[in-house]
Amino acid sequence: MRKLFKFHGGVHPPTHKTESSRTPIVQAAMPSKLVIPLHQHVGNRAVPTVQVGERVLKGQIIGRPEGRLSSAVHASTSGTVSAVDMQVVAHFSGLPDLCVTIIPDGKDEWIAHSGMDYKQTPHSELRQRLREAGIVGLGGAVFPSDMKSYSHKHKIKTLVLNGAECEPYITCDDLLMRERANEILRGAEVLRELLYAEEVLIGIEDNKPEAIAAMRQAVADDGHARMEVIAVPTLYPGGGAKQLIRVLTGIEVAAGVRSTEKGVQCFNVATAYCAWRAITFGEPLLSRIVTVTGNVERAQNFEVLLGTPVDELVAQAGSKADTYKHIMGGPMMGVDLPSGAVGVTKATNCIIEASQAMFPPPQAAMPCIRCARCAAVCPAELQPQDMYWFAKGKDFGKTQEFHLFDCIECGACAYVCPSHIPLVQYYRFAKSEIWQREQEQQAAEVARERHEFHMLRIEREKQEKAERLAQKEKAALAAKPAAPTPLPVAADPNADPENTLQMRIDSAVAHSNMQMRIDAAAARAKEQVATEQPKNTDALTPQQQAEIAEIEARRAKFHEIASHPGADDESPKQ
Amino acid sequence: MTEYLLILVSTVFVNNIVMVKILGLCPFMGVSKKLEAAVGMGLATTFVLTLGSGASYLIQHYVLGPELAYLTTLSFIVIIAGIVQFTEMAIKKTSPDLYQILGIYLPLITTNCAVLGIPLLNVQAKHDFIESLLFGFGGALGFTLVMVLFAGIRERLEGADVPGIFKGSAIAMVTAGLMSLSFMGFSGLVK
Amino acid sequence: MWSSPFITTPTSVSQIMLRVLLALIPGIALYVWYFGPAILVSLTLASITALATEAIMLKLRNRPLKPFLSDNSALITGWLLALSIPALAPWWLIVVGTAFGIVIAKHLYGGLGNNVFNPAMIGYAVLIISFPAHMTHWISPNTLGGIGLSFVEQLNYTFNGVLPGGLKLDAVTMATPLDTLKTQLHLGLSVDVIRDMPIFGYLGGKGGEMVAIGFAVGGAYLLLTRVISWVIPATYLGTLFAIAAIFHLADPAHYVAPLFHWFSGAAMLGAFFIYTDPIGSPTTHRGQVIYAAGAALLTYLIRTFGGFPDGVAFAAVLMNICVPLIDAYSQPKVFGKKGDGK
Amino acid sequence: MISALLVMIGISLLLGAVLGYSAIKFKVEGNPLVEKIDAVLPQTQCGQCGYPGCMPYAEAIAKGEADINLCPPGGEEGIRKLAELLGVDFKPFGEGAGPRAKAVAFIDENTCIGCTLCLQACPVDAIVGAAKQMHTIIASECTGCELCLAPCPVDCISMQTIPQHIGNWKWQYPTHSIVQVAAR
Repeated sequence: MRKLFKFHGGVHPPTHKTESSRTPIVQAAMPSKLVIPLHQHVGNRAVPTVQVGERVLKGQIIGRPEGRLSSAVHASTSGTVSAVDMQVVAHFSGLPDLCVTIIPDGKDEWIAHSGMDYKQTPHSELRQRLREAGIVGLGGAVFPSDMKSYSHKHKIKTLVLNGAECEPYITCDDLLMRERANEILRGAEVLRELLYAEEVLIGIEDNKPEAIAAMRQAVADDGHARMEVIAVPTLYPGGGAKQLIRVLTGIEVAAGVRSTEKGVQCFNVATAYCAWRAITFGEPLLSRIVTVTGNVERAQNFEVLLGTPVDELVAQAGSKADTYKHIMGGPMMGVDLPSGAVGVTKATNCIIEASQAMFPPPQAAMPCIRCARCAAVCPAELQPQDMYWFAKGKDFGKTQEFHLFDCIECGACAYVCPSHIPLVQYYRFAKSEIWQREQEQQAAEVARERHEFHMLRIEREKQEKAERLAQKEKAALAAKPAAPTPLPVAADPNADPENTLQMRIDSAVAHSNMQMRIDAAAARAKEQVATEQPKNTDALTPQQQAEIAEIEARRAKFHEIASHPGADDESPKQ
Repeated sequence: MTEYLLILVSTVFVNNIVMVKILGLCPFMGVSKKLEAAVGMGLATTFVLTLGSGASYLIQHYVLGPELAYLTTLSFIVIIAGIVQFTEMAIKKTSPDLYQILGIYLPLITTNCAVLGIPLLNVQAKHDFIESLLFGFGGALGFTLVMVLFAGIRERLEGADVPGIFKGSAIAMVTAGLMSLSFMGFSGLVK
Repeated sequence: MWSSPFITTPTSVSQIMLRVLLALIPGIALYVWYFGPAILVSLTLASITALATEAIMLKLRNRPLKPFLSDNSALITGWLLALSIPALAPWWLIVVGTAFGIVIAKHLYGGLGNNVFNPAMIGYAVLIISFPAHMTHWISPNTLGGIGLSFVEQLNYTFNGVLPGGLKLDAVTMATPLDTLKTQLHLGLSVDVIRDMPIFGYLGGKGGEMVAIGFAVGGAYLLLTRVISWVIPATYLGTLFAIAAIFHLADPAHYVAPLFHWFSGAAMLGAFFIYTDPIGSPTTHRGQVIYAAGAALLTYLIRTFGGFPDGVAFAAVLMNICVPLIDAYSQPKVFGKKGDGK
Repeated sequence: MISALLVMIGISLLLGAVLGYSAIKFKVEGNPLVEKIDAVLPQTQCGQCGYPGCMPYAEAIAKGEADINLCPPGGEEGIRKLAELLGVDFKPFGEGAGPRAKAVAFIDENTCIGCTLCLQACPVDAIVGAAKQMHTIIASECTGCELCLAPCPVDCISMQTIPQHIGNWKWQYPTHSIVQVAAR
């Protein structure tokens, strides 16, 4: 039996998993519309490639990846694009983001797609397929998998498959492992191939015996070599990548250090499954397993098309009337959704319907009594009470001294706090303030360089002008030696005073009429603003007419965007 | 040997310069806003005081002698001012950051009543050279210890929910009072 | 917007503080059994003063009364102070001590959680320095055959200072065993001679040792319900025992056996209730060990060489001063940065 | 009496020698403070502090002529950093001098006459254009210093505050934290 390690702290919240893990996975009904956000992954937002009114097929790319760290977004079913605009998305802030809205036509007509044999295809092509298929980490981090499955500098010894699923209420990985164990393991073989990993360890918490049995059965049936399913103790946040790596291999990956540097890489079981489907059958990531549980009649797991509005999904599970909040993700790290119209994204592993009884609104916090229970449960071995003390006093330098950025925001500290202080919110507040300060600092750095160059450029221009003046003078002198020497230019310091006085009068006169000319130009411009009729618009072909109208419309739109806040900074090509 | 140890324990704990003898309060209040400033000031004062009490013993014993006793305070102050000036230059050279943080309080060591008080106490208690050195060093060590502890408390009090009018130096004064109250627990420890 | 996590453990500050109050009950019961009900009078007085001053201060700082009054922290301050001063003290003694502790040591710093010093111990220090005489009139345990005062007589003395039948105060009260030990030692008697005096029981002072056992039982309850961590009591009692043993082995005639230090004075009360006050103690395990060891050393020094009979209060307040520094320099290594090459 | 004078003179001579020697040995050049202050300032060169740029303001602070709360773009955080650097107390902004929301300049292309006056005024060369050609402002480079507003003869430049979108949204300070409001 492999020797398991322990990580510091951890809590045992009531798991509430049995409600939704009794019934098998059900196919969710086709929704009335699909709201698919273009920014469902870590990295740059996908650039929309479809127009409003265009018909798209199932699996067709609607957002191509942009830049190295990005991922593609696809139409989850065939239908017509009804809008490409700003819609509310599943984000803490409730602010809108660019989404593609598709009205399904019910045909569910696939686009032509073909798979490949991962053994014969070069790895770069495999990674390109993963990127084109939009495969990202489905554990919740949504990090593009093509970037994660690449490690040239460091030798990867162990590939960890994360089936721990330590968050309460969530059972989507559990059901996936019970029903599709073989394909998960084949996906793991693909990832092992990409990373040249020697062994594959699959960590599953011991409160999921059926899943452990199913996976062990699949390992035996398909005869996978050097692959082992290990039951890890049930302890939140044991499912965190770093915590699971510590439990299985004893390696502690510090914050800011990539696990590949320690020869380990961790993938979620659902990611392995989707990687297999994408490589072997050419199916991009269009749907995922979502647990719908909490204040519903029939808590269960659905296979849901990405973009399905949450309202329609929970309706199929019989959401009760007294639900006052939807929580996306688990109760420990989830997101309190701003509204039910939000579409299911790649990161949605669970929707919890919250009623007042199950999830009472937060109590008013009492002051911290430094009882250090939070320090006892912190998996990153930090001192939450000190970080809180300085984050409360907005002393961000000190919070960083207590390793604020090592905090994985798992919520264990706020869970055990007897004063019910929203510790995680203090740390998120401190982190976003520090990020903003760092951005401002970089902007100041750039501004200083541009300013210094600006001053340099002005000096250089002054010098060049002076040199040009000097050359012109020398040339003028050389060209007409016989002619009486013209009045020495004022530059000659010992010219007789009479002469310099005259010089000064001339330049003053010249200066004043130059000022007059500027004022005249300004007056003309003001008057031009007032009159401003477009000229020669009489004999115009209809085509020119349309072109002018189109320019005017674009100018008006441009003006309208500029004039009121909330204008997005990337207007799509109409 | 135990007698020297007793002097040290007595000057650091039992009759601590700041807490029991209530000397050297202005740098104690002024420099204890930040921990590294307090440590810097403490070390500077220890250096000045040890040197000062040693030098003042020599002056008092060999140069002044009984008939010129009236010059004691004058010569001590000149010596101490000289040493402080030397320390200021040394700190400015070695660590400009500390020099910047201490700011005005570095030259103010001269006016620190503990720095003049201890040599005078030495003379009064008729300590020999070793004893006055130890007394100076112990006194400064006590000063540094208490100031560093006080700086630790004040840094924590920055984030405390102190009522408005008490914020800043008011709560510092109250804390210093309570610290001095607790140092009375040591009374009687050393005869 | 509501940040995760959305669930919390069903504990609260007032529940923790309530458990501490419950843990004090066994000690108080034995106290009443051995020394008569006078302690109940000062306990109620202390509680009323604590809650009244807390309410006034909360009003002054316009904080809501209900949550802070029901968090029982003021009650703990009152009870700890009442248990560490003589039960047969005039009523204003306990009122002044509690009020000083709550107003100056707690609310001036910002109320619950912000104070640096332990309010009860600051109150005790003020009392013992300002009214040393009153602080030495401890009731003699009724097992000593002294004249037992009934509850009404004790009430009569506390409020208007009149003793029944013109008795002199000394007939009814005595010095604490620790105090007696110290004075006798000064007179040159050896320890075993002193220990035979009637005032001393098997482990510590007669009666007092039983109260100490009561507090130990209360402490065990706190450990079981995880209200306090075992680090501080274990280190404190361990270090006290070790130091006392060293001195005792070196010179048994002048330094009393370690167990005596455990069960006399406020050592047990200190180990489980005073030093484990979360607000004034360090939060890291390493820091707690340093804190408790320092407190034990100071307790022993003050008890043996110092001017005050019992050093528990001063050791607490002195170590409270060092806590911010101990915290700053006892930070454990963070996950992954332990440098153990793994 | 004479011996007293001799003693005092002797002591001062001795100290004078020691200090003279150490003054030479511990020579320190320049004042590194100015660069440190300039590093804290936000480099908008906007002149709202009354000095023609950040470096002159930094020098003025180093010399002690200028107060530390004259820099609105630096915000409260900037003053706190300056106070910490100089070891003085934090001083809030005078009323009305506080920082405004971050804004970027925007040229209305209908009315710009291409007179290049704003080009010369911009301290960070964030305006693209040439004589008689259309001018426009690079939003990412503009520091919002409003120096280009004054010289423009036709007033076609306006300040547009940067809207809040998902990219620059920040977590707020937890409001329902310590129990301040009357118990609900």
